[in-house]
Amino acid sequence: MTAIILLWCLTAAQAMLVAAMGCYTFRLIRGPRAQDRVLCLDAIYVSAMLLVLTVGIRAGSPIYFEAALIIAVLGFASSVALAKFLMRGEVIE
Amino acid sequence: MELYSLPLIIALPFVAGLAATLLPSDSRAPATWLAGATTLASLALTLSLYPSVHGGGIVRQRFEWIPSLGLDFALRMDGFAWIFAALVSGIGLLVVVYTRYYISPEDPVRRFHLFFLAFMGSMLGVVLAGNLILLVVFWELTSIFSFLLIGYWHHNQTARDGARMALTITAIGGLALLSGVLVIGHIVGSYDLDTVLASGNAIRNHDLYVPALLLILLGTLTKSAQFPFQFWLPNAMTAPTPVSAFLHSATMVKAGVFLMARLWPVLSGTPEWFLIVGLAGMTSLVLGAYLAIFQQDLKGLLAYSTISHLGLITLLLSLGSPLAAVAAIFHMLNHATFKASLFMAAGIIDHETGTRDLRRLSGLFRYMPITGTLAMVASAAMAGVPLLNGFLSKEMFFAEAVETHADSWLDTAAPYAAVLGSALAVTYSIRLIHSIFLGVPSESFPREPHEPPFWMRFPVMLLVVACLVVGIIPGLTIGPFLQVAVSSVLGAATPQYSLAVWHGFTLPLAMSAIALAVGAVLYLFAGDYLERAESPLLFGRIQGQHIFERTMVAISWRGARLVEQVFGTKRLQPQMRLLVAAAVAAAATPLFASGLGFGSYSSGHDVAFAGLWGIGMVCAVAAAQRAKFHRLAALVLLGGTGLVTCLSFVWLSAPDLAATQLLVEIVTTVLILLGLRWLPKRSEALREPSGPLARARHFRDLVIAVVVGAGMAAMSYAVMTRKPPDTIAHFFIERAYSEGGGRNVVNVILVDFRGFDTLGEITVLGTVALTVFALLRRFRPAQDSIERPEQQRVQLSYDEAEPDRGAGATPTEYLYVPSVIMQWMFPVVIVLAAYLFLRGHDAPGGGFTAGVAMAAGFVLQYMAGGTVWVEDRLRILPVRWIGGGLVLAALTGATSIFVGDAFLTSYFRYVGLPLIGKIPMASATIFDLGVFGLVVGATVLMLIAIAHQSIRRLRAARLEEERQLVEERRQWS
Amino acid sequence: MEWTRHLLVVPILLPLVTGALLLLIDESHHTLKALVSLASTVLLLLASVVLTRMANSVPVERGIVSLSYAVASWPAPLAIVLVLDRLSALMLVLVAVIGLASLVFSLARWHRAGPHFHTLFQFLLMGLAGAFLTGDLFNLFVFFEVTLAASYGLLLHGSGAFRVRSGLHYIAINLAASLLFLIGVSLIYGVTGTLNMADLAVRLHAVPAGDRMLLQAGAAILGIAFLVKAGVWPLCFWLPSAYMAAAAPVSAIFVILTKVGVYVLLRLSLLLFGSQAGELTGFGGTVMLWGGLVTVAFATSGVLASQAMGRLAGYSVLVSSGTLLAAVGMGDAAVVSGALFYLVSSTLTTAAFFMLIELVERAREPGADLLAVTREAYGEDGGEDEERDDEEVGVVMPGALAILGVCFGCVALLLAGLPPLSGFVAKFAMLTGMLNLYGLGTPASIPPRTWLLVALVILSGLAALLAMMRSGIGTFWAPLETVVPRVLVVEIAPVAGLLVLCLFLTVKGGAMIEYTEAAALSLHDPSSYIQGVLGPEQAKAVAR
Amino acid sequence: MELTLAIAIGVLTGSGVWLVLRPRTYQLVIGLSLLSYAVNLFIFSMGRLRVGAAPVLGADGSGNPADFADPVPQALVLTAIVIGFATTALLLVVLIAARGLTGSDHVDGRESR
Amino acid sequence: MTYAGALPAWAALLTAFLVLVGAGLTLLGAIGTLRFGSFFERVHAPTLGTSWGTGAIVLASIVCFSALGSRPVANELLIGVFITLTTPVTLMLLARAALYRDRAERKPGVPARSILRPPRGRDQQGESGGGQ
Amino acid sequence: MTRALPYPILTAALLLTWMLLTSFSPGQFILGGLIAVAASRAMAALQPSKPRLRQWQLIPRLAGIVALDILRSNIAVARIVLQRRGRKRKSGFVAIPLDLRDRTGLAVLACIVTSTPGTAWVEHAQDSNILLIHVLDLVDEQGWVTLIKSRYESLLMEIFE
Ligand code: NA
Ligand code: NA
Repeated sequence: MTAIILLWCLTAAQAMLVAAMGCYTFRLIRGPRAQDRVLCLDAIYVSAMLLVLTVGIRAGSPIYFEAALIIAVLGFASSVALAKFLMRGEVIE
Repeated sequence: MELYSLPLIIALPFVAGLAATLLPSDSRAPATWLAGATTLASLALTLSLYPSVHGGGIVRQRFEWIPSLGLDFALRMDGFAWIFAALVSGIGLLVVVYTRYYISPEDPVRRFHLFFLAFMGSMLGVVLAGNLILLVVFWELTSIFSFLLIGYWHHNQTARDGARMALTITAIGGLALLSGVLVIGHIVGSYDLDTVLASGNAIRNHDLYVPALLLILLGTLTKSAQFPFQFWLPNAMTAPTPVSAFLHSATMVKAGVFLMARLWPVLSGTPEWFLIVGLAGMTSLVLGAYLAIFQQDLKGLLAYSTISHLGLITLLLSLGSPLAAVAAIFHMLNHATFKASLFMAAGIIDHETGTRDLRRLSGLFRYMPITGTLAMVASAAMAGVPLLNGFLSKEMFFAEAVETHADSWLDTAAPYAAVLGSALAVTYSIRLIHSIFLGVPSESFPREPHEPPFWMRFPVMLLVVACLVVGIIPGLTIGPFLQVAVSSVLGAATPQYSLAVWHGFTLPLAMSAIALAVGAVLYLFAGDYLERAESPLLFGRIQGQHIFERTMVAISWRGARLVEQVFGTKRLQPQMRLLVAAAVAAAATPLFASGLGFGSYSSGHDVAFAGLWGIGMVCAVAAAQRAKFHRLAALVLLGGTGLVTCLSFVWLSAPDLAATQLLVEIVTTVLILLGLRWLPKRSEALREPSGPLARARHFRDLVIAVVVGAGMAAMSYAVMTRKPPDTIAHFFIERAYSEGGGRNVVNVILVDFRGFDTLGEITVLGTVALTVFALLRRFRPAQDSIERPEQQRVQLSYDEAEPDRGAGATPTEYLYVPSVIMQWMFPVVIVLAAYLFLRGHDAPGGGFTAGVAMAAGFVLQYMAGGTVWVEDRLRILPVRWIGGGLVLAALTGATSIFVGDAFLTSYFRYVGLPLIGKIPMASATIFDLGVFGLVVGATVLMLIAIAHQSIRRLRAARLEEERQLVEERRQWS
Repeated sequence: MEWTRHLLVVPILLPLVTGALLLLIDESHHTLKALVSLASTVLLLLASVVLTRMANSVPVERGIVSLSYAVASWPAPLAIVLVLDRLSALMLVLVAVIGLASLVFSLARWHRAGPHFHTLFQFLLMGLAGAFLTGDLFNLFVFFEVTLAASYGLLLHGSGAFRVRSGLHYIAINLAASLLFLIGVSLIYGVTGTLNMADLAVRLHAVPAGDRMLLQAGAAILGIAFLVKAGVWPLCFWLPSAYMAAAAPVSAIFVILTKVGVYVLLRLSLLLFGSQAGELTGFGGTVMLWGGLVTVAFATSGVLASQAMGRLAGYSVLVSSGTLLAAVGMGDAAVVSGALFYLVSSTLTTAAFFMLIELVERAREPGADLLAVTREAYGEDGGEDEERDDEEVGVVMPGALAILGVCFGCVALLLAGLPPLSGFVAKFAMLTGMLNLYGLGTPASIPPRTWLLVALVILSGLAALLAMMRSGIGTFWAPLETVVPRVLVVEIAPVAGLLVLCLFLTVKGGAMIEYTEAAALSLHDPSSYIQGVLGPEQAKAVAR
Repeated sequence: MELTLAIAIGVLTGSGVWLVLRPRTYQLVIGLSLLSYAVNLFIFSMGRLRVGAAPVLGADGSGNPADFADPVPQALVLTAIVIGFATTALLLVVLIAARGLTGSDHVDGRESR
Repeated sequence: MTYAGALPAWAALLTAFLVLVGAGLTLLGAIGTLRFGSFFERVHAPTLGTSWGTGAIVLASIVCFSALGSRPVANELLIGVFITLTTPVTLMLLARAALYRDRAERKPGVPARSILRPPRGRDQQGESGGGQ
Repeated sequence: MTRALPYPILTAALLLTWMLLTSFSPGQFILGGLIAVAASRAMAALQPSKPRLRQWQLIPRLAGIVALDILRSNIAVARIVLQRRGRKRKSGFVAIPLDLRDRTGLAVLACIVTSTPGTAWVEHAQDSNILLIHVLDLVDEQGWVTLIKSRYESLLMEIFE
């Protein structure tokens, strides 16, 4: 029973996370400014990481942890680069 | 001795030619001695073989070359070959002697002798070849060396043109001949001359007889300058005269008629043969003679006369009667003698007077009576005057022309053509004698003419004597040799013929008389006109040469360019379109042929997954739409698609892929951003093609994209819904742990089962990194990218304007706090990399993932502190990382070889360590360490190489400034 | 495993390790790097020759078995195998020979025109050797990529606008082709579940009829990828420009690249779709035949239309490709044997030609002597690599023009297929094979397409002759005052060496044809290959 | 999920192909990136789709092959990802080099039409 | 959910709750980005996901795996830590970039750089401290 | 000691990280120790400004405060997101003069401000040490100044300075 509840909640959570990503994607496309897009990409990364965690919980397996960890540690690198590009027009000076 | 005579006859000239090139450059005399001696040796060897060929004997010599293809280095000398070999080497010897005096010391003598001797060797090869393919080999060599000889004085445009035309025509013919011979080989099953000569009936009755005949005749007629390919010959007159003497008497052009005579027993006697050969011969006979009378250039006259005489021979060969063949062979010999002597005489005249123009030459007999006499006799022989050799063969020709061989208009026309041709020959012969030697001596010779040195005149004399002797006592002189030659061609069909000078009052004699009379009368009336004629009557406009040139230009230049333009492109987009179309066609053909069905295999449904891909697809389409004007947006959207791809890997049980793709995603984004700085701002205001055509093109591309997308979707769906086949995967899963020592099967595949792939893959990465590095070392930014980005300019000017801020305050300030975190992440990334690396064999991760993570850590520092800041502190030597990583990986793999196992064999065992316990030690881990090293090096190298351009930009800007300064200064001074 | 078997991995391992080690040597040690690279290439040649002898020692009678080497010691269908037979050995020798020649040529100047030339060069050799040796479809992809990656680097070596522009096209097209390669391979895996070529040949029989079209689609897509590499019309327009743009020694080694495509098509079409393949027999043959024919026709007009010699040479590469493809498409052992001879000869020729062009063009215009690379105006490292003081390698040739002329003439003869060099023998072998499929003297009817091919082979030779004559006359004969070019011995020696090899091929034509006939025979008997890889049982299963 | 992934592959391929046929070098880079995603997914799909069956063996290192997703396509995709990354980088650098040398970001180095 | 049986009920329910909370917060944040009108408002929205959105799901994971493995598993904590550490970097740089861009375009309602002048300029602070 | 272990706390933290990632076993302790030392030595090469942790025992307290504040802000912002569009809400910038000078301390402050929904770190002037933040629901400007200064800055100054 609890397993089914957990399953349903996980499914719902995944759906919500995907919906969140959908919202961000909408902004990503709409903009209006580049900073909005970058902000949304960063947020999508985090949501994706959360999604990975839920997949891990669902599978009951720790093997998805690495993917989440990579986003947590290095996911910001690309958004930092994008942000720096906006600010300076150059990523590495 | 006899055993090696044949190869020696051919080889000696070649060897001597090569030896001549080693002589000092100003060695006319030694070169002559060398050439003369070898030619003499060839001649002597040939003559020494007479006993063997006398009486129908054949000397054969065979060396294996490519036996399985029926190609042997087979040499074969029968009577016909013998007489030709003797002719070639004999006249060759005379030409060598003559050349000694003809060629000026300034000319490159060594080259002349090389080409000349090689040409002679090739001609001897044609004559002595016992295998048809070998014959073609030598045949082509004669074309090549004649090209070089004709173009000997290549500083003259005419020489170049003449040489090119000669080679073009004869090479076309040669290739046709090769095809013909191949067909013959197909019919007969052998290229061996003996076998082919014995298979006449099989050949003539084969379906492929006509194509074979056409191809072979194309070869022989071009070589012999027969109509309609006659035009190259007069242009070849730009060759040095000794060359002309050789090429147009005994060799080159004779090769064509030689081969026709050689294959006469096999090919002749059919209506096709008669028609083609006869028509070509008859036309050449008359046309050559007709054109000859109009020539103002002495050598031109002789050249057209050659065409005409070869036409005579060809016509004789076409008749298909043995007697005609005898006449043909006889005339080949006679023509060689008088034509060689005439050319040499022409050379003497040219040499002595400095001109060959018949209009300027006159009354030379007074200055050079001996040469004049010789030339007159030779011309008389050419005209067919009795008691000279030309008369005899012409008499035989008339006799055959009158005979009826095949009842057709051609046969009927033959006697008239014969008489007409002969009459014209008389005309131009008289014109030659009269115009040059008789009359009032010209005042306007460039040089005062003299008799030439004795040894220059000697060859002419010898040949003229031969004309006389043969003409007077043919039976005693040429008789036996002719008999040998003829019987070896005709074999059992050899007819009875008489070489007597006097056969009584016969029709041929009457024809001879008519020809002589008409020719003389014609000259009497038209001589003055001919002397003034600018171009031949009636044929002035139509010149084969021009038609040929135009055709060649049209086909080989304009046509080819058109084809290249219409059926090719240099633009990338059409090429891409074609590639895509080809792929679609390739995939669609079998799918449509058999129909693509889907299976029912399924892994369930998932709304979130569908939603995820909804996002992914929207991002992809949006990226495609934005990539033109909104590059950054497109990049961000691409990142979205990439992330969804990663998530799918997570979803679908591929954590390794997800981790790898994620890291690659991150690095790629940074990379493209680094590159984006060097692309110009793209505004929508830029004028782009629009209108219906552009829309149609867009629509077409859209259709292509949709079709390809649908196809890929269909194919993947078709496979995914099918039951999986019995794959090799189960093996990997079963043995990954027990034999590979790892629980992460994908990683074990990568470093062990298919470690070889990984080795290659990291090589690719390393190579690309080196390429990127190399290319950027020479990077030159576009003019509009040299400047700082706009943001930086604005910020810089702001900083400079503020009193309490220095240049660079803004970048320092805005990174002041964030950079702290970015720096503190550095050791974390190192730990992460170590973690990913060490866990790889049992869980997602591995050398590649760890390497990219590590590289990302470095790049983070570059972003935080800037290039200079980082490189002050860290000495990253990416190239060393690449090299070291590769060496480590490769050598780890190679160690197993020393144990005796195959390359890349992996070893693993559990090692008990104090405190730590049993841990698995796999050699694959060391291999993976190499992978790690390479990936770190390569990724860092690529990113940093681009990043460095920003520093180099400053230098570039400074250089540009300096350049402008220099420019200004130059303007002032 | 006897130790000689390990020689199979040497042609891959040796250049790899050399290339990697060269990275550890500093850029400033040009000479050392050159020597290491040279030594490695010489060793590669030796190894290839030994491998050829090994391959050739296998008897030609029934039961020819190719030699295989299971990398990482896993049994054959499951892991990657290297397979040596006469064909792969021949290709290896060709790689080593051309590699050596162009490497020597590059030592005059080009190897210093940019960083890491030798490493890239060695990796190219490695990729080529791997592509010729591997018996695994995906591993083939990897080695293709190694080859391509190195070729990208080498093509761009020296930089410059034209090079980069052509390079962009080259890279874009090849990337797209690589994607096709991946699609094809994975589709085949999805249907058959294997990547091993021999195993694939066995499993083809077990593919259910309903899945066969997917397999065919995969094979066809794969085929397109190879056809791009081979340069079939209309997927070949990038080739002449790219080859023309590359530095001379690079173009020379690139000549082999197109042959990789041809090699794979030959290998796979006969292994997978040979006479034993039932319904699939001859799959794709028609496309190769007609594609080859059209390519020859197009390239012939390209040869005629070329003004620049580099372009002419590029189109000559296409002529050779087209001819080979058509011959492969005909698929008969007699033709294939001749085609292999032609492959060797034409590869040597065009490689020599590309190098010769650089030397000849120096004679054309004064100042062309300088390297046609962009001056380093923007580098922070002040063009370190640009510091080519006119230090000389070797001695400047006396009589350079004459030697160049002779070489040019030889190349012209080879391209035109005129005697006495191997171009003639090659064409003759091919043509006589086409006209006498079952041997000279065994009657067989000749279909029209064969006649067409015969005609095209001959006409393409003629076109080459005309074009070469035009260029040659313009270069060597026409100028009033020809600049005597500065040509170094190390530059002319490799050209001359390749041409001498062509002469050698002519003289030793009999032995060579014997070899190619044996190679062709074993190609036409897939069971020999399968037996070498998978053992006798599996081979029997196919032979049934 | 098969249908979803198939459609996704199709859309990614379509977008990529569209871009690859465009005249700007940047479009080419983005297009080829999209195409390599599509192709990677395609390769991946050839092993059939499995949820919760990652080919990572349990602690004892044993497992029934039927319980795991096919690891071979995964290994192939990994190789393809690496090579794709390398070539994207290369193409990018070539395009900026071409832009620098020719002054144009058109794939042919000059504007056409 | 093959392991479901192994999970005690409390753990399953707690995990379910935490997962829902985390996902819910993240979704709210995402909706926020849609609803807020200006970039500086939108900046706040994703932090819902990066703070307790992440926290809750990380906790859920910890609970789940600890209960499954019957020993405390805390490696997911690292994810929370690193997200907390790294997200600010992006947001700081991005906000600053947006500020700069707005200033460069002279957008109304954007504070001038002058409000951050060293002390002597501090009295100006009030005048432009306000937002919109 | 300082040369071998330039950043002992960092090393310890990294070791902890390692063991969290792998397991708390002697073997991993040794391995993690090696890696942590190597990583911190690599860090040392970057020569970052070396933070001095004076009162590290205050860190848990700070963490607790922050976690709670973030939770509260989460709820607040969630409410704002969910409320109907009509309601008036004012957001705006607040300039806060800081006394905290330590870079690491500032970085921690940045993390706190940013991680708290409703506040965003926008700009920090290095020379004047004034911080500009953006507040989503700006009611009392001065309130924010005192909040940041008293609640976080003072604690941070105690820890780092
Ligand atoms: Na070139
Ligand atoms: Na915040």
